[in-house]
Amino acid sequence: MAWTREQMAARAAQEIRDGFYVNLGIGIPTLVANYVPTGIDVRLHSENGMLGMGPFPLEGEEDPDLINAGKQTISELPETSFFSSADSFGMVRGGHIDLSILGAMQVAENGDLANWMIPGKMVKGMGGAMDLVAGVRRVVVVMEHEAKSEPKLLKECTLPLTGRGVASLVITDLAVFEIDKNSGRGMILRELAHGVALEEVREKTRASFVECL
Amino acid sequence: MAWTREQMAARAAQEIRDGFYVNLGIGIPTLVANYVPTGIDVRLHSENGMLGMGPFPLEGEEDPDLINAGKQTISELPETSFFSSADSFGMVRGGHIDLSILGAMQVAENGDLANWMIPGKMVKGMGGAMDLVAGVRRVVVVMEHEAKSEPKLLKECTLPLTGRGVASLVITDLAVFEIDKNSGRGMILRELAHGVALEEVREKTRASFVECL
Amino acid sequence: MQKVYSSAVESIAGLLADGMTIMSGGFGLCGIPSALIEAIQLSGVNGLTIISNNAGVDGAGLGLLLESRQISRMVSSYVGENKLFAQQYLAGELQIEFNPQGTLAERIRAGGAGIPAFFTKTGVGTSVAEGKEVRRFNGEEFVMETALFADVALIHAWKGDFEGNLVYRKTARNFNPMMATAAKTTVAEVECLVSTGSIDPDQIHTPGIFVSRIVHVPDPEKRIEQRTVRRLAEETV
Amino acid sequence: MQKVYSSAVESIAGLLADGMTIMSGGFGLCGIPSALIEAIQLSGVNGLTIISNNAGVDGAGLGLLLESRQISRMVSSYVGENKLFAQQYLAGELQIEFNPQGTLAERIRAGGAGIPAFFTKTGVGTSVAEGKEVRRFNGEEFVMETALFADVALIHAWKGDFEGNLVYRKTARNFNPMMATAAKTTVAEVECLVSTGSIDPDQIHTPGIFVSRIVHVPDPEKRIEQRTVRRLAEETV
Repeated sequence: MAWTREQMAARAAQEIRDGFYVNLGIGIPTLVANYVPTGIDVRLHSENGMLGMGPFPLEGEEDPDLINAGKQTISELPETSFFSSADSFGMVRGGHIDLSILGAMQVAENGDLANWMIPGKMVKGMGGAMDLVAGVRRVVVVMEHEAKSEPKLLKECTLPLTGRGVASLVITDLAVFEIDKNSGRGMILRELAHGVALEEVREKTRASFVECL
Repeated sequence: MAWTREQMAARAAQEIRDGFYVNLGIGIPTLVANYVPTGIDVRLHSENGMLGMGPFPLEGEEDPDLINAGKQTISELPETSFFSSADSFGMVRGGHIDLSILGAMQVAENGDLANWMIPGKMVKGMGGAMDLVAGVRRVVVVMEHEAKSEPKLLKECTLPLTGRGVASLVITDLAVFEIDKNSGRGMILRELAHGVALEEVREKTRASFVECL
Repeated sequence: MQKVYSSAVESIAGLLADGMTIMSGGFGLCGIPSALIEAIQLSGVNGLTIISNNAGVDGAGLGLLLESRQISRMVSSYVGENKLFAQQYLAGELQIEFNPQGTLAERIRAGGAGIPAFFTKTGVGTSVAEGKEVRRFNGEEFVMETALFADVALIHAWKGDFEGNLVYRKTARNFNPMMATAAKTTVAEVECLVSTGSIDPDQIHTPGIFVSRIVHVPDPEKRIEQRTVRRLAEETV
Repeated sequence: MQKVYSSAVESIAGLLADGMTIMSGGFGLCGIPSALIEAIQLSGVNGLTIISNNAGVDGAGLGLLLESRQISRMVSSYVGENKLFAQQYLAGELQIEFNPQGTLAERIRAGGAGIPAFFTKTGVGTSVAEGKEVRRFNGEEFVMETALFADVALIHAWKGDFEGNLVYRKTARNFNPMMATAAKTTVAEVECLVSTGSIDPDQIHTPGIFVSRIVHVPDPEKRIEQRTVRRLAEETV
């Protein structure tokens, strides 16, 4: 009875506050835009040089000069602004983006995050992921709890890091963990997905965590 | 029979090549714009954020939003572009400006230049002078040969420096000196002002120089 | 996301504290946030560190805050136009840190862009480099300069929309765009307040993300420091 | 000051040499200098180091130069879309230096702005920081990154005038403005070539000082990598 991808996205959308500037990663994070609560005004940042990203265009209105960081055609909104990649990552690095929601391969109990390479496999590059996790004020990870029955919530990441001590919240299909990065006390289990037993989470989690449901 | 200010400016204008981007300092350097030879296309840079600076405006056309680095009202030209101070000094520091023509209090035989403060007097600040002398590809100094009978061409500057080893050419009312900054051999006397005797230049110059007229 | 305030005084309300650091845009009297500076004067906040290329003139711009003795420290590149400045400085009431103009601009840009320090050739071998790290890259020497960041930035723009997107006019742009990025709270006065969507998104100089508060100041008084004109027949300066 | 060339091939004539470093603008296939890349392919120059955020796709963009085996090294942030890239990399014919995208953008900007090195928090504690200086500022760790500079930069702009002033369109801006500043010679292809004076001087993204050569490429083919659309009733993605 784990959460679906849509339920995970909906849970992540609850992290968005009114007036937030938010960067959404590829995959489940992209779905988050569909679950922003009514009355919450949010501005989406696309790191290739756009603020105020709109939805996909209507058929026939695709513009090759208007894409998001996933290289998908998108649309603009009245509040949209465009700028260079240097200015875009100035925003990111300078801490002007409130929230980044992204996927990960592994997260460690100290907030270390790995999502860009698997040794031995062809490396495609980190794109903007390292800048986002290092620069954005709050990093929320949305990912499956396990990958092919391998735990992804670990004491220490085994994959090369994208960022050190960067994740603040992890939302999986089974549970929600907070990470107090300064305490060194591991993760804090905050929520269980509907119908998921604590026992299952304990079994599938290598990271140490305290329960504070 | 020394050169007048106008003649010094005219001599400095000969340093401008076709297609040059040039920054002119305050005082005699400002006059240089009047002596650019016909057929020479030059673009004037104003470090407060403008390229393609035009002449003073016609009476009644002054615009408080359109000034040069000397805070004088100026005009724009068809080729004009405006940009921020950060971008403007990026151009300067990045070596994109071909030539800077500016005044100085002292120049040493190794190219050291002093023009921003006199110890004991109220200091107004260096403005953009340190950036210009350090960043522009070629720095030409236009100044009186002496100040109140005190030599200004010295073995070493006694005033606090604006830049170290930055001047390439010095045009005074008496003579023109080249500085081979890498040789360490002092200045090279290249020209005498019309009617000026070599003896007078020798007398009024503390910097060592070779004569190569 | 309500960013528009009805007056300059309201637009800075709740942001001020004695001893804080404020960035103030402009070059000379061109592109300065006059209405916001007046509001700061009215607030009576003092002991301010002001980061601004210049210090205004007697009776205008930051000159107002010198008159009311609200400034205790300036970070600037040139302060030549102000008698009051000289008096207060010589009396020891005012500290000044001079920065080369390009270094000042870059330090502010760095503050906004999350760059804590960078190297520049400007000032190497001068008093500006004293006490700072000097390092060689490709055989040339460079001095390390650090970022500047303020509690509040005061910005003057020509046009702004309700989203906080800003457009500057001619050389009134100067330090405003970088300062808008380098403060906890950025307040912008705009000559024209337009509806969101009416500025071409390719032509926005400062995206709204950097601007927390906006106030509409139509027809601000703009002074000219050096009025220079040419006669009709003259071609050049 | 004659900057306009009559074809892409002519616009790069005399600039090329085997083993040189070329910057190429664009993000994915958006805002890439397609005509100039084709001209590079025709020239046959090889052993190139290419600085570009991506490496094109098979048959388009920098993919063309991979097909003709003209590239020996790439400095990029992401090269995922290209089978040929993987083949040549695994065969040892192609070297790759990965940079975080923001670090890549900033290194190029630094190259153009005379900043030989700067500090960033991006990559601290990761393989990106290996062998680089790490230093604390205000209790936080930052890694030192150095500037990038090229022999030639290839730029795609929407509009340009005879002076070399450029304007970009929407997200086709991306890496183009910084690259235009960070090369010995910058060549720009523009979709619209307009007379000098017809672009508002407040709205020029790249001033002409950075552009040595311009070529007019009307109606360039623009590919879309991920065509995503919504149905009329849908509100969001």
